[in-house]
Amino acid sequence: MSQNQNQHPDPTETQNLTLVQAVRDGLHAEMERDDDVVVMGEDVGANGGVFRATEGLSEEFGEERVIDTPLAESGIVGSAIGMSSVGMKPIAEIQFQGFIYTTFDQLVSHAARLRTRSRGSITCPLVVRTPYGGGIRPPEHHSESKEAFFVHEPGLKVVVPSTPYDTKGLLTSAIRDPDPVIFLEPKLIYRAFREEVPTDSYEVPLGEAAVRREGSDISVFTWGAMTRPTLEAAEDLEGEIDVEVVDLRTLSPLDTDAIVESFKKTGRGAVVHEAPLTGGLGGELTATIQEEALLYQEAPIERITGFDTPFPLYALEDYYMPEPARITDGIREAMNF
Amino acid sequence: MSQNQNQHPDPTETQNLTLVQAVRDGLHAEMERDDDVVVMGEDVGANGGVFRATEGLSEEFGEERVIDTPLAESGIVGSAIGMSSVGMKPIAEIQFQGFIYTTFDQLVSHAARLRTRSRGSITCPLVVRTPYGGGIRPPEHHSESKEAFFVHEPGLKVVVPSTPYDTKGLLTSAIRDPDPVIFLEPKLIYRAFREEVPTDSYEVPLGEAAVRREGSDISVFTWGAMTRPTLEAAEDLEGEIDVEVVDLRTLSPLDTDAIVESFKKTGRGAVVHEAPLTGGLGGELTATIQEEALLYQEAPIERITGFDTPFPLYALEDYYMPEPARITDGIREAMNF
Amino acid sequence: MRLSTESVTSSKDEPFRILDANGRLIEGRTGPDLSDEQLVQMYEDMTFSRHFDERTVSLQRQGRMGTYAPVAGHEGAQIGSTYALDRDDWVLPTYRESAIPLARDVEPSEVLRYWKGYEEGNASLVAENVFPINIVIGSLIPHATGMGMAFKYRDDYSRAVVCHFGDGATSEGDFHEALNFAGVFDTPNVFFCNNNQWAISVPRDRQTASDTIAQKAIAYGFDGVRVDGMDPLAVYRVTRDAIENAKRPEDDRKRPTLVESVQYRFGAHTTADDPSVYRDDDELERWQRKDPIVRFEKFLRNTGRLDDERIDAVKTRNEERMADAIEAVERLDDPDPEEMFQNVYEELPSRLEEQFERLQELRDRHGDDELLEG
Amino acid sequence: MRLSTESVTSSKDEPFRILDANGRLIEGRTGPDLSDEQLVQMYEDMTFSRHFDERTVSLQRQGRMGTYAPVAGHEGAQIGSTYALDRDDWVLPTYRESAIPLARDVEPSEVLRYWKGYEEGNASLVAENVFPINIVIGSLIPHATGMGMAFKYRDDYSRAVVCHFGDGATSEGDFHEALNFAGVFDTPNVFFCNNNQWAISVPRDRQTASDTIAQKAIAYGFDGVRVDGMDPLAVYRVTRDAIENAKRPEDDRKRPTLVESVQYRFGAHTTADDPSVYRDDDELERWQRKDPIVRFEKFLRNTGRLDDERIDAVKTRNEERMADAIEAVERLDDPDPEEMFQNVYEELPSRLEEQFERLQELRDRHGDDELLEG
Ligand SMILES: Cc1ncc(C[n+]2csc(CCOP(=O)(O)OP(=O)(O)O)c2C)c(N)n1
Ligand SMILES: Cc1ncc(C[n+]2csc(CCOP(=O)(O)OP(=O)(O)O)c2C)c(N)n1
Ligand SMILES: [Mg+2]
Ligand SMILES: [Mg+2]
Repeated sequence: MSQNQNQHPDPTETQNLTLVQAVRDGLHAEMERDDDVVVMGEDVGANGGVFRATEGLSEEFGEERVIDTPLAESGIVGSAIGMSSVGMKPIAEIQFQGFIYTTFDQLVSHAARLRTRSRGSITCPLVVRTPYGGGIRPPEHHSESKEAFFVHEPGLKVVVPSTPYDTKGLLTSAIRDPDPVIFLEPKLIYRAFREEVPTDSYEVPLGEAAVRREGSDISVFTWGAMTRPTLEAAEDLEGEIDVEVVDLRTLSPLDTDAIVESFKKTGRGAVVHEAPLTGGLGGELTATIQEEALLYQEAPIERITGFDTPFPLYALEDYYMPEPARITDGIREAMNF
Repeated sequence: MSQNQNQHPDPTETQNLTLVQAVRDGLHAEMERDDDVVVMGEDVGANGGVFRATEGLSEEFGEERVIDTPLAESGIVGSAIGMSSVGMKPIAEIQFQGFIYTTFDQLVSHAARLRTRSRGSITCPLVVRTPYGGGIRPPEHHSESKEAFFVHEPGLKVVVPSTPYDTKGLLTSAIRDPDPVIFLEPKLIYRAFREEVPTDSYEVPLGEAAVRREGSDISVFTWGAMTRPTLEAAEDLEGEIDVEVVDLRTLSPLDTDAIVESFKKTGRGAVVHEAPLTGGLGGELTATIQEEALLYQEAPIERITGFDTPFPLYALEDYYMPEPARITDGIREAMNF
Repeated sequence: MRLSTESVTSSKDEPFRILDANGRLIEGRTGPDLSDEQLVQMYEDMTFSRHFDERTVSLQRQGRMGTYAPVAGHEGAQIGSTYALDRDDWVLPTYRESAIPLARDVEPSEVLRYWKGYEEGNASLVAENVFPINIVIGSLIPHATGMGMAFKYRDDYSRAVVCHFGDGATSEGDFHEALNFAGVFDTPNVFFCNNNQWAISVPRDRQTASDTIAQKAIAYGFDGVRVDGMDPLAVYRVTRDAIENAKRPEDDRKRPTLVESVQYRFGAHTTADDPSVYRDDDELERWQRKDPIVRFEKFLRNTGRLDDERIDAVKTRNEERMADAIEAVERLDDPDPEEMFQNVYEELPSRLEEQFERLQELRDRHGDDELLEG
Repeated sequence: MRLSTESVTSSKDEPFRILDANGRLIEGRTGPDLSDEQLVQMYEDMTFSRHFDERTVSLQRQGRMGTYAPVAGHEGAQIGSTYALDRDDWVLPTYRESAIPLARDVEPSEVLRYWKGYEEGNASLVAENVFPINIVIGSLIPHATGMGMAFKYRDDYSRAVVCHFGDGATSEGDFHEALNFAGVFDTPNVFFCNNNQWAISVPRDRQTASDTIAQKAIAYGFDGVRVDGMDPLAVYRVTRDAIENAKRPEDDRKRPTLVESVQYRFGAHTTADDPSVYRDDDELERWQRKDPIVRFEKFLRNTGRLDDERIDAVKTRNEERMADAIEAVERLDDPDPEEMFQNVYEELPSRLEEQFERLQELRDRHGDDELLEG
């Protein structure tokens, strides 16, 4: 588990940024630093991305480095793989996670395998960024949160930031990482709050969870957009239950040590995610914990998740998403076992 | 949990079939029964399928019902969805599970969602058959076992037979099912053994696990090709440990009742699957069990699985696959906790 | 009539059109085989669509409607092509084709309902042989081919399947796979590309280096046609030809056709988009001068089918119809979360049942207000 | 020289060729710009490939080799096109292009090693700018486009990227997306389609309704060319032209080219396939009469570059080279399972480390023999 403070660069120069601005800032910094870094995707150029995550980059770095592509996701990821195989560092944007499925073959059959297939002589230092998750009242297919798909594919890394500071630092690490990273951006909180973000470059290392709130009664594991309602639930329970909140930040490789350490301390646990229950990462975390710490376990680990239904159109989405009330109840259930 | 015997049709008329012959027999029976059933895919026609699962069907039912398609998996599943939306019952073959990834968007964005999207006015009574799993010494991409991907998508059903009898019965149920079914065929045991299979049609209901071996010390959950090495391990442990083996048969929807019932009896458990450990169904099963039966749990549930690596080329595949020795050791570990 | 060959092989030629900019028949072109009544109804549908668009965009601005994809500029293409359909034909629209269900007599309140985030609105299309909308670009095209394969398999020569998509969609693999299947299986399909010059901010010439979209049909062995999408009569004619050919193909012609309808979107991509960031006003103005409604209105006036009085009557009817639709959709009951669990499968699996029960407990405990505030 | 336009627009024409069936220069065609030595070396590579094929198939039959995809019939296409490459060019072959790494001086034992199920064999291609093989049809084509994009981005005009695939692969969405990207970004790519008339059991005309594969280039705004794949000199010329154009495009021509090489596979699809189930002996015999090796040998004899004696010497060298390769690959150590864990990521994550340790314990406990018997 890392202490963010350790990686802090010059702490005097900071900007007050939203999470999506931190994405842009991270992209900008790495593009300045390394000519091999290019950004590509639909509407990333003149339009600056449908969420403005690439705003102004095209003007600054030119069309050759901020590449508006045709509307073809497999083509985007497939050509990015080709670019990365000869040493470039493409950052491909998939406009919404719901449109990433056509890239699945390129991701699992190639990005994840080229290093193995070539015994390290060809690698894929590629980042695929995509906004994920529900709650913004959009049309169908714009609310998916299927991180579990990527985590089940060896060879991929999966990262989900939950704060502007982490966003820039994790994105920097992802771009510099020698392996393919799926970078899932919690669009629900793209503009939800601001944080001081260092102007300099810095890395938040991949593979390290962060304890967002210390507590002694129960460990709640979550990531991305669910971190906020989970912290809110923890606040609501203040005085009644002392909740520890662990933000996993990297979902693959998992920071098993941090997870187990927190659980051993509290002996009770819950996992909060937006994705459907069945086959979601709640299962993986639960299994990992009971493998490593069954003797500490005082209650079943609660899975507080989306339902096993397609994500509904927005009239019903607030019923779908875990929110503080549901999380609070879940935590109480784990306590009252 | 079902007793196979209950569904038995006329038990006097049977054929001694391999698993792949039972696939063919099941297809044949449903094609005879219902004109809306068609088979489609690469090389399913004159060639009878690369594993001969559709042998002779083209001669008997004609090219219009046994459709050799162009080499385009998304086109196969996408057009099958269109056919099924107007009431046909297409059975699409994907030649190997490793080639199904380009169909992911069609499966998750459409097959799984059309019923919800149209509030039931359009449905997808579609079956996607595909041989899965390792052990046959093939080239790359021919050994995948990524059932967890499909299980995590609400709206899809996922079925994996392990015997010729079940194969015909489950396939029949899948074809008649009003919803899309992913039918994963354990190609490792396509021709491994024979069984008496009724000549008549019959259904083995979806969603019901089968106890393959009763035991009192530990419950081992598995499916498909892993059923045999698991049973072998159970035999090897005879006298030392009394192992119950539960073959899940349907992975979505899961037969939670059967799983929990068996576990409550034994208080110890293991899951055996070929897929990589992380994010595999071992996690889902473990989480489900501890939610429902933590107080019965005497030891961590062992996950005996493939490694978190891409499936290797065949020179190494025997190290990758769980086999009786590894399963035996895993079971002992759960016992000796 | 073979429009196809002429337009495809001379790819840089002007698209096929019947009306000139002033709504007069171009020399050598014959008028439409539609009755006066039908032509006026077409006009009413086009103006209603424009009105529907304006009102829905403004509802969205007021927070009374979800993200919406405006039609304006596409009325000629959508309504011209929809009038060419026979009753049993199926049409698969995208999110930008609200005028299609409207022209097929789906209640405007149902179309609004979809944009208000209710699946029920989408479901209501099916009764009129309009396929429910989805938003994954290009992915509906194989469904259209599959439907065509089904009708062919059943020897049902009474149905064609018309599938709409944008210029951007032609870059997707599914476009290619679907058209290739259609060529191989020779299915009763019309692939209707609404080439409106932009895919959000990406211009047509960044989408593909081919001179035209129509010429892409060459890769699949069937005909491609270019038509002026701002001319509803030309669109009607070309689509009608393609539909008839799909059902009764000419000897030397395959049943499918790729239609490239050359047009422009006047508004933003969706209510979430700001086109001023990426495109010139000049371009917009150039195209606005070709407004399909203005042009068609001139034609109907020129030919004595329409006058000020009738136009006023149409306007009044449109406004009333839309006002009713808005009222209806705003009167809707709050949605029942049970809908979310129904229709995942025909039968509710026990896991889902339990999840629904847990949600109901949660609602009982906290009340919907607390639950939905997030 | 512009071959492209002539062949594509007259799509049913014969593909471009230089040698007639008897190995004589066709009137009006000029000979190759290759030295006598290179021509004879080309012949040696072609015959070695044929010999490699025969021996590997027979090793597979004896259980000494994995599933193998024979080259026979494709030697002209593979070796003709590979000779057209400059040293820095990249080539992306499929599973059926064993002759390509062989002609680029990859050790035959390394190629065999791949087919024996060792990733190391695949890795050895990279040093010769041959991309490691994968088996997902069509999916390598976007990689080629991306490599082209990278070289263009770096203003590196010294490299072209030649990507091979079959007629079947042209049906995949990735083919379409990759060629469309290449057209839009105007990349230094040669897309080389080995149209061998079959995709396993599916004949060419069931694969697509387009008359030729070459004409599909029209959809992407660049040139397509048809060439006789059984004529190594024609293939060399067409590929060379395309590679030169990729690096220094003619004014009115885009950098990418789609080459359709018309040829035939003589053997089974792979050693797991039985072609007698789906195709006629007649067809095979008709194509065998065009055997690229026979034809090329005639040309070399006719022009005095080859005689019985030299042919015997080539044969002997081939046999020795292959015998050495087999010996080398059969002498290989048993593979170390550690390889499986290395190269998943640059650094081994702790979970994987633990898994590897558990495997080592298992091996210690049971011994490899028991473990591997399954
Ligand atoms: C597969 C997929 N990728 C991306 C998007 C996001 N998106 C929505 S509309 C659009 C542009 C579509 O352009 P076009 O096909 O020309 O249709 P138009 O909107 O111009 O009518 C994009 C990129 C999507 N909906 N689906
Ligand atoms: C995506 C994908 N689908 C299916 C297969 C199985 N398969 C292997 S080769 C082949 C036929 C390929 O035909 P073609 O592209 O013409 O190449 P050829 O083998 O004739 O050289 C098929 C269907 C595969 N390897 N990849
Ligand atoms: Mg458009
Ligand atoms: Mg072929």
